[in-house]
Amino acid sequence: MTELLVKNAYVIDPLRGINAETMDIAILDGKIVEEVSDAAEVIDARGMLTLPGGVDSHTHICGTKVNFGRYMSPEDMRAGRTPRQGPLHATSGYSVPTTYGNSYRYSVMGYTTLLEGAMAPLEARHTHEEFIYTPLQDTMANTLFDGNWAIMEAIRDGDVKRVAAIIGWTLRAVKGFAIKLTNPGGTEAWQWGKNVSCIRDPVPYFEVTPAEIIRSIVEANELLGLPHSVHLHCNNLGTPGNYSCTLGSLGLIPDLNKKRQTLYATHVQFHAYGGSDWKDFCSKSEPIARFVDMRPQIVMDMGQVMFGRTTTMTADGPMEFNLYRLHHEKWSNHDVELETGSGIIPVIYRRKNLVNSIMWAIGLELALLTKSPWQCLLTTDNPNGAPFVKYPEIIGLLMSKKYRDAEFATIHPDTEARVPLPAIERELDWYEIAVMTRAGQAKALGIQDLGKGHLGPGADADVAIYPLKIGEVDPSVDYQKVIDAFSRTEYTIKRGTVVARRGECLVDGSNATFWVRPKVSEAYDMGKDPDFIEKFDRYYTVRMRNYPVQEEYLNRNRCIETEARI
Amino acid sequence: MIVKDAVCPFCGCLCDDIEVEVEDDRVVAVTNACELGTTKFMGEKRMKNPILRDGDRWRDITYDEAVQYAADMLLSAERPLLYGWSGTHGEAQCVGVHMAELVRGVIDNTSSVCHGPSILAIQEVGHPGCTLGVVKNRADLVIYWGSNPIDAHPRHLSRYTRYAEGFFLENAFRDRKVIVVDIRKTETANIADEFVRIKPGGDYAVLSALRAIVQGKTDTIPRTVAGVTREQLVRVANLCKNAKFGAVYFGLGLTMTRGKYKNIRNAIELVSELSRHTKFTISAMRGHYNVYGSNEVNTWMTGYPFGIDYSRGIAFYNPGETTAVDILARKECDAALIVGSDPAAHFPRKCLEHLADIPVVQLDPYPNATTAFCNVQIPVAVTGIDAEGTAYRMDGVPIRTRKVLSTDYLSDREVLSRMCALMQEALER
Amino acid sequence: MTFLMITGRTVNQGVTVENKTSAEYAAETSTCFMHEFDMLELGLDDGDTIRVTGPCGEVVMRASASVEVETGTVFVPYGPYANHIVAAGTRSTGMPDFKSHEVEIEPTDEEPKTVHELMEDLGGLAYDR
Amino acid sequence: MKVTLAMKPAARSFIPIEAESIVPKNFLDGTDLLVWRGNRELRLDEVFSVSVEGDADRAEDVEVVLSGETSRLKRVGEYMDGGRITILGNIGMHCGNFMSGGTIEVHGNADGWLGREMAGGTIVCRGDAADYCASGYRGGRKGMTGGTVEVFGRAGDFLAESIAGGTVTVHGNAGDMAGAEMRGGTLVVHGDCRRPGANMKEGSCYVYGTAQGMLPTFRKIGTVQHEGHTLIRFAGDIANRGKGNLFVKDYEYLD
Repeated sequence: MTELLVKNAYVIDPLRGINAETMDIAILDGKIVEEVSDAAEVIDARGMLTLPGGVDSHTHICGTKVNFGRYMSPEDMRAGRTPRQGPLHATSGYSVPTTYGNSYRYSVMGYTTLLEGAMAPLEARHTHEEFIYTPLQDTMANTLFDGNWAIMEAIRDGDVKRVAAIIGWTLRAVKGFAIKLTNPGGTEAWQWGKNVSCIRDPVPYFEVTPAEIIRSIVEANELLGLPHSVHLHCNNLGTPGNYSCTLGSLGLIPDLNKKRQTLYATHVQFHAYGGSDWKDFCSKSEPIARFVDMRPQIVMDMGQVMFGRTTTMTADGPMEFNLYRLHHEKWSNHDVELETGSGIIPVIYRRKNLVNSIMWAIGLELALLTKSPWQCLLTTDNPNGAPFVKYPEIIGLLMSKKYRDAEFATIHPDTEARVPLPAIERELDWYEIAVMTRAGQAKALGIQDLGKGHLGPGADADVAIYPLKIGEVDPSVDYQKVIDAFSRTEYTIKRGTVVARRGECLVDGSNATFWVRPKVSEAYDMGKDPDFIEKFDRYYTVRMRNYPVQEEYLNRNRCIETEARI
Repeated sequence: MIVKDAVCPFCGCLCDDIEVEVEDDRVVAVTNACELGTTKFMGEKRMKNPILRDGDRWRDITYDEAVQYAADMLLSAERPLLYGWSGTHGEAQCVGVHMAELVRGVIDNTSSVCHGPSILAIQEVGHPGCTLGVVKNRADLVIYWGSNPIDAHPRHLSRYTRYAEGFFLENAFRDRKVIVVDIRKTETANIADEFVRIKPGGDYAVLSALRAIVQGKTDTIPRTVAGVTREQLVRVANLCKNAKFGAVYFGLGLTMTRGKYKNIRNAIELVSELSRHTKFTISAMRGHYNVYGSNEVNTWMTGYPFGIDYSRGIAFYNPGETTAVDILARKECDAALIVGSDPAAHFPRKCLEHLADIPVVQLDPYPNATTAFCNVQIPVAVTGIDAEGTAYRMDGVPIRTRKVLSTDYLSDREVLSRMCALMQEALER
Repeated sequence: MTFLMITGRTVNQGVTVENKTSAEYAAETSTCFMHEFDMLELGLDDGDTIRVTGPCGEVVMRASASVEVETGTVFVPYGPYANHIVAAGTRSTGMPDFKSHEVEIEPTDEEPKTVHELMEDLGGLAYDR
Repeated sequence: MKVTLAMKPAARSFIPIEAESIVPKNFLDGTDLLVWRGNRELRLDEVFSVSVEGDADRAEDVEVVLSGETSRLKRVGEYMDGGRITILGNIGMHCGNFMSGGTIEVHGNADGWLGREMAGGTIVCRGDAADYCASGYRGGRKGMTGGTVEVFGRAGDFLAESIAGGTVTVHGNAGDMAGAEMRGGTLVVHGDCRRPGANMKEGSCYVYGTAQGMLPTFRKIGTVQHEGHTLIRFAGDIANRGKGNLFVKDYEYLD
C-alpha cells in the first residue's frame, strides 16, 4: 500500500467544476481517494497550479509511420540527444524523438495520457511494441478505417450493421481504441496514385463516396457504443479553399450521443483554408468556428503550426505527395494493403513565408473564435504542425494578446490582410487552458469515467503541479512565466508516483494501454463470417490467425468492454 | 501434432502459412515452406550447452558461468561491439539496445552488410513503398533489380508477384509483366518478360538514364549505357509509364556494388519521378527474417536503424565509422557480443583476424563459423521454432512468430535479460 | 587470368547456411561459377580446383560451369571462401565491395580447405562436436 | 601562444580517441581538458605530453601542434572558429567538422570526413584525404558551405558530397562519386576521378584529368579555357533537373 498526500494544491479541475480552489489530494495505490492515513508521504504544493495530468487526444508518437519518420531522419536525431542516466534511457531526436524521448519530454510537461492518432490495423503490433517503450504515459490508438475494403463493400451494400461488425472485430483484434478516418476514400484511391477531391467524389472501383463512408461509420460507431466518437481527418487537407469541404463533412454529422460529441474533427487548422490557390490563400477560421459553435456534436482540435523545422506524417498519402512536389525534399510513402496508407516529409515552417504565417494564425483563431473551449482542443497534430514541446508557447499565445501581437510583428507582412487574428482580443483563462489540455480531451475521448482528465475520488492519480501561483501572474503580460511553467512541472505524478520533478524524469515507468472490445451477437462475429474469412485469406498477405495482436503486447491491459447494438 | 499458420524464420518474406508437423518434440514434416525454410525448421545438430574456449580445447560450462563471463567482458571493455540481431526476435533486440546503452558500446546489425546502403539512401531521399499485399493485388508491372528471388526469397514470386492472384488483375500471370535487371542471367531472369543485362558497375548510369528518359530527355542519352541500348531503355521507361501500378524490388546487386547507397538513391529517385506519371513503389528485398525488425527496434529506441555508437553516452550514428566491418577491420573494438548472425562466415578475413584477438561471446543455437573465434558460446532456442517473439517482414508488417515445439533452451531474450541484470547490478555497486 | 568476382545468395547456400560445419556448406561456398569459355581457356573441367587470388590473399575453390555468368566474371556463393580474399574496406559506407572485386584465377592441384581450416588459419579454434 | 601536444604511446592503441576539445580557443583557459578513449574519459595529459609556450588573449593567437601517432585521433578542430592547428603526422576522422574559421594544416594523411559540414576557414592536407572530404552528414544534409579545403595528395570516394559553397581543390586523383549531389560551391580535381557530379543540382566541378565512368545524363555544351586548361563543358545532372556545370579534360562512358 502506497499513500501520497499533495497538500495546498491550487486546483483547477474542470470536469468536476472546480475552478481555482486550494485543496489536498489524497492518493492510495495509484488512485485518488477521499483521504489517506498519517503515514502517507506528503508533497507540499505550496499553492501552485495543480491540474489533472495532461491528455493529448491527437499525437503521432508510436508505430510504423512515426518510426519511419525517425528512420529516414538522422539529421533530426542529432538534436536533443541525452545519455542514459540512472533509470532513464538515452534519447535522441527533436521532431520525431525516440519513444523514450517522447515519453520523458511529455512527462516533464505534465502529460500522462496520449492517444496515437493513426494506427494501421495490419501494423498494429508495431504501435503496441512502441507503447511499451513509452513508459510514463498511458496510451491508446486510433485505428484507421478510411480505405478498408470490407467496410467499403458493406457500405456499398447499405449494411451499416456489417460495417459496425467489421470495425468491432478489427478493434478487438488489433487492440485499438477508436475509429480514425484519414482522408476517407482518398487513401484507397491513392493506391492507384489518385485522390478524391471532396466528399461527393466516389472512390475508384468501390463506388462509395467519402460522405457515405463518414456517415455510415459514424452510425456504426454509435451501434458499437464506443467511448470515443469517430475521429476524422477530413478530405483535402492542406489545399486552398478546402474549408468548404470541411464544412460539408461536418454538416453530415447528426447529434447521436448525449455524453460526448458525435464527431471529433482533428487538426482543423489544416482544413480551414480559403482562396482558390496559393496566391490568394487566406484564413477561413471564422466560418468554421461559427459552424462548430452551433453544433455541440462536433469537437475539434487545433493542429496549430509553429515556426521551425518539423516532420509531417499522416495516413494521407496523396497529400504528402503534393507536399513533396512543393518542397522537393525527401518523401516517404507506405500503402497498407486493403486498409490505408501513410506519407512522410520533413518541412520547415518559416515566418517569412506568407502561407506558413497564415497557417500559424489560423490555428490560434480557431481556438480563440470557438466559444467553448470544450469544442476546440490544444494540439499541434504532433509533429505535423510542430513538435509537442511547443505546447507551452501555444498556451502563452492563447493567453496573451500582447504576445500574439509581438509574434505577429515578426511574420510575413501580408498576413494581416488574409487573417482575422489581429482583431481578436480574446485571451483564454487558466480554466479554459485546463479544459483544452486535459479535461476537454478526456471528455472527448470518453475516458473521464475511466478515471482520466480529473482528480475526483476513484480517478487515476495522474497529477501535474506547475511552478506557478496564478494569483501572482498576469498571463497577458507575463506570458514568458506561463511558458516556463508549462514547460516544466514542479511535479508530475503518474499513477500515484512522482515521475518527473523540475524538468527531470525520475523513474522508468510502465504504461497502460486502453483498448475496446465491443460485444456483438454471434451473427455479427466476423471471425465466423465465411465471406469475410474467404476474402481475408485471398487478399491479405498475413493469415487471419496471425493478424490479431496478442495480449503479450500490452504492458498493463485496460480493456474497455462495450455492449454493441448488433 | 500439426501446427498451422506457423511463421517461417528464414528470409524477409516471413511466410506465415507454414504447417509444421511435430512428433516427440521434433519437427518431422513441413508443408508450404520453400526449401530454405523447410531446412531451417528441420534443423538439427544444435549445440547442447554453453562452451568456453580453454587454450586449445573447448570446455562445457553452465549458463550462469557463461552469462557471468559475458557480463564481465562487456563491463570491462572500452569499446565493446554488440553485433548481429537479425536472427532473433524483437524483444531480444530491445534488451540488446539497453545493454549497449548501459555498457556504452557500439550496437550494429547485419543490415550494415546487406541493406545498410539502402537505409542511407532512404535517409537522403525517402522511400515510396507499400506492403506486399498492395503489389499482389494491384501491380501490373514488377521489376526485380539486382535481386534474385528464386534463390534468395523463393516464395516471393508465388505469394506476391509473378504467380500470385490479385484482386484487381483478371489473369494475374498474363496481365502482370515482370522485368529483371541484373548483370547475370539468373533463374529469375528466365521467367521475366524483359531482361535487361547491365555491365557490372553500371546500375547507377542506367538509372540516371531512365530518369532522364522518363522526363522526356532521351536526346542526351548515348546509344548504349552500361551495355544497355537506348532502345531498350526507352522501351523499359514506356512500360513503366504505361503501367497502372509498378513495383520495384531491389537487392544486394545494388547495395554491394560500387557507389553503394547512391545506386539505391538513384532507384528511389526514378520511382519518385515515375510517381508523377503513375503509381510506383520501391522496396528492398530484405534478407534475414527479422533484419528489418532490428532496424525498427534500433530506430525507436536509439533513433537510428543500425551502426549506433554509445561510447559517449549519447547515440552517435555514422555508417562507415560505427559499423561492424569498419570497426573490426580497423581493430577499434576490444570485445564482441554476437547474437543471431555469423560474421565469421560473412565478413572479410581482416575482420576475423581481429575477432581472434579480442574476447568474443556468441549466442547461437548452432555451432557456426564464428564459434571458432568465441571465448564463450551460449546455445539458445530458435525463434519461430522453440521460442516466440516479434519479427518484422521486409515490408514492415510485424508478425509474432510461433513456438512450434518446446525445448529446455532459453530464448535470446531470456539470456540477454540475465546478462543485462547482472551488469546493472555490477554498475550500481 | 583476371576476373570480376561477384558474390551472392544461392538456394544451396541458403539451405546449408544453418549448418556451417557440414561438407555440403563447404562444397557450395567453395564453388566458383564460371563461363564455359573462360574454363576452356584455363583448361578447366567441372570440379577442377583453382587458386583464386584477391586483394586480401588467396583461397582454393572448385570451378563449375554456369550459363548465368558472362565471360570475364565469376560468381561465388556468400561464405567463408569468398570472404577469405575479399578486402575489408567499405569506402566508408559500412559495406565491403562484395560484388566488385578483381581476382586472379589459375588452375591448381591443391584441395580446398575445410571451413574449420580456414577459421584456424585466421586464429580461430574449430569446434567439432 | 603555442600549445604542443605529443601523443603518448598507448597500450590499447587501436581504440580511437575523440578529442573535440582540441580547438585553439579552449587553450585560452589552460590545458585542463578532457578527451575520450572509447567509453572512458581521460585528461588531456593522460594521452598527450602537453607543453605551452607564451600566452594569448584570443583564439587567433593560439597555435596547437599535434605530433606522434595521431591517426586515430578524431574530431580535432571540431567547431573551430579561429587560430591554427598543425598536425605533423596523420589525423583521424572528422578533423575540422563544422569549422567556421582559422586554419588546420595536416602534414600527413587525413582520415574520413575531413572538414565535414565546414562553413569557413582553411584546411590544408599535404597527404591524402580519405572518403567524404568536405561532405555533409547522413540524411542528405548540406556538405561544406564555405571556406577552403586543399588536398595535395589524393582524395577518396564521395569527395565534397552535397557541397553547397566554398572551394575544394584536390591535386591528385579523386575516387568515385566526386561532387555527388553538389548544390553549390566549387570542386577542382587536378587528376582523374570516377563519375563526377552525379545528381548535381548546382555548382561547378572541374576535372583536369579524365572523368571515368562519365554519367550519360550530362549535356555537352562545348569547350572552354580555364586556368590554362582546355576543358569540355557539360550541363547537368539532367536526371535531377540540375543546372550544374561540369568541366572535364577528358571522359569515358561505361557504354
